Amino acid sequence: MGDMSEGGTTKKFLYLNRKASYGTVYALESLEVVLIAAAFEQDVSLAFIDDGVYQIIKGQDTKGIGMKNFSPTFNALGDYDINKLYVEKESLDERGLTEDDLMPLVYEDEDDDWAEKPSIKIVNRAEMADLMQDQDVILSF
Amino acid sequence: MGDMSEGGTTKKFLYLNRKASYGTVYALESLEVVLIAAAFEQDVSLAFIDDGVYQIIKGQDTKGIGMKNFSPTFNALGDYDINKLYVEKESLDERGLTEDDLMPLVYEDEDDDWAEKPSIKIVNRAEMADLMQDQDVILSF
Amino acid sequence: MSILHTVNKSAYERNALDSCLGHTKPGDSVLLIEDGVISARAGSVAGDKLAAALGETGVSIYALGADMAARGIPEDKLVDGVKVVDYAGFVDLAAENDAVEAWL
Amino acid sequence: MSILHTVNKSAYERNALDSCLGHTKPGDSVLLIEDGVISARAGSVAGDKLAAALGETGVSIYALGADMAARGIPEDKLVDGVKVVDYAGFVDLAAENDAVEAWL
Amino acid sequence: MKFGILVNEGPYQHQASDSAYLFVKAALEKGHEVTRVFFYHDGVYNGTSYSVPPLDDRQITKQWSELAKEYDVDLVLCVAACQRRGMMDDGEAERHGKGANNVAEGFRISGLGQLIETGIQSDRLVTFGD
Amino acid sequence: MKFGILVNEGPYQHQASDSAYLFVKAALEKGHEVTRVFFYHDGVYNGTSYSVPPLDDRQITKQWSELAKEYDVDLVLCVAACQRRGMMDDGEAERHGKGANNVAEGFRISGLGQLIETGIQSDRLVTFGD
Repeated sequence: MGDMSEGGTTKKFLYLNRKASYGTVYALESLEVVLIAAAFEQDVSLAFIDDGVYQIIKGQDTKGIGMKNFSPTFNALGDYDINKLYVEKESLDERGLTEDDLMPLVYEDEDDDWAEKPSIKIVNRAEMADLMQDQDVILSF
Repeated sequence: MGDMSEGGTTKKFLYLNRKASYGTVYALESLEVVLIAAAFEQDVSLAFIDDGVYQIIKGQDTKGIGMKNFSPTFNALGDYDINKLYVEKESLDERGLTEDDLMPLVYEDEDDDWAEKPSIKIVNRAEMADLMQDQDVILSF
Repeated sequence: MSILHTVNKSAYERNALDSCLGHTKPGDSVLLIEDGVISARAGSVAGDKLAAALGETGVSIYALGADMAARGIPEDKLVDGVKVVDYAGFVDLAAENDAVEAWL
Repeated sequence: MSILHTVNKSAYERNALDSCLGHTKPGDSVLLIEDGVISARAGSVAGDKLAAALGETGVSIYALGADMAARGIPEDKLVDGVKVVDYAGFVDLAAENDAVEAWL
Repeated sequence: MKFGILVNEGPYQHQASDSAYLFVKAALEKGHEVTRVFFYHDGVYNGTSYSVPPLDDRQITKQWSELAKEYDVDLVLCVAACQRRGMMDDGEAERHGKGANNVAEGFRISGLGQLIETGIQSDRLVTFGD
Repeated sequence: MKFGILVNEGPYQHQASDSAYLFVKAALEKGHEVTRVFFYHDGVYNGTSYSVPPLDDRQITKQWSELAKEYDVDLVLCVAACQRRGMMDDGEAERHGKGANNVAEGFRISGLGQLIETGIQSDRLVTFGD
């Protein structure tokens, strides 16, 4: 049920993202919770499966639909020590997407002389299922 | 764009029902519009495809979910001269349903000595597509 | 560790059940609620899929009785092996598993 | 008579596009809007389905450019034969066809 | 050409009301007439005067109000949906003993008959939902 | 056992809030603790005091208020969602120069941190949505 750290409980939180941005508000709100959660020093992972992989696709341009393009905010996650973004390979494949179509999200690893490292890990469906088993709290949007 | 009758315009209205009752409000609201529409003396048809076929399934019992069972209201449609309820055979088949699983909805035919006749017509997908072509206004819920 | 997966939409309307079943582990439980129960009717496309999952994946599958009744699905029309629970049973499943994952 | 069919959800998430394509007639138009545009990306499962529909059903298929751009889908990644329209083009399509049918 | 519009979802949660707004705007700018926008189900929330979105977000209710004013578009909220969902004008507030009116400028509450009428009087009815 | 609940949809349009209510009621009746129900996105509409549903329909907001009172359940509406969707208490109304409070008894408006806190402090978090 989580370890104690710095006087509080640390739990493993998984944010499950299955929907594309803009068509519904869930993608934006999921990101808002993740950013707020950073202040609580929990162990945070983000999962992108099904149409959720579209949330972090390159080259989003929302001028024509009158909404704010919030995809640049994903770049800020690394600064909040949120650097475990798991993207499912099967979901990319079905949609004709590859890792190159995704935003190059990175973080600086403080344990490795602040080297810049990728935040996105491509995993297969079985690995994604294993990841889910390893969580204390799963938030679905 | 419709004929003139009794001083007003008569148009062909199709109510497209693709969702089951209770999970969302659309089935109930579609029925509300149909009942209101009766007062406008339009040419009304109802289409039940996909999970919409569940709206008129027999034996609905909503006590356990705290909602009102509105399925008996479908029995009243005949009294409002709404007797063209088209149900798609392929949608029934996929779901393991047959006509016997549906409510026996009827109307009294004033042109045939008020004989009681079935309101439900089972049609195949191609016939349903033809029906759609024949409409002035298609209301989706 | 085991997870209770909840699915509230029909497999005919959405991909939630398919996606859920692709991410379970043996010992997990799947609970169909709301329109999700439509998938559990025997002799149907989704029902056949559920029957196969019961045989292959090592998961237990449940359906919420109150939602079945509302949708006119009697217990004897359920896919073999799917178990019916009430809301108290839903609570028990949530307590017995280590986490609850909603496939919205 | 011809119908403009609108589909606003991805074929990966919902059955709306499949159901829509099963109910078109030659001469009809299908317009993908909102998350519906995701289905129009070339080299994808849904894209292959759309390409087949273009060849077999005699329908025209359109995608709303503003929604494609928001979802990072450039025009050169569209399934061959899918035409891009803006909102004014959407209005024209609604006017040119005899009725508009939303696959919600 | 006369367009009637049906909006089935509230603002912000789904793109439906954004799409409807941009469609209506494009139709009006092309010289078409928009006889009425009928807000049904959660769609009635589009008409709340209590909404205060972040300044960098779209102001959906205000956009509708302004468009209605500029082009004289009739924005109708379904009365039955309003009652379930907590939207009321002065008349409804008085009837139900509530103290307030949360219907924004340019919107009015009326019955489902207005939706049928829109279908009859428009050349095309275009529906936006989830 | 301690349950936390997340409700993502408003009342009446989707079954989510009905299901959540019946789950919470069953959990409480079995002697479990429900630390908090967090209403997010359209879920905040569950807390409107302006709702006047037909008498033969379920009174969703009232059911929540009564359950909260009987079992001392904390019902929290997300503040950012409230701002976009026209839900305000006295504090918010004053801040935005609006004249009213449409938050029903037993509900309070607070931030997203309360959702994270619920996840941390509960043994299980159960989500209801569309």
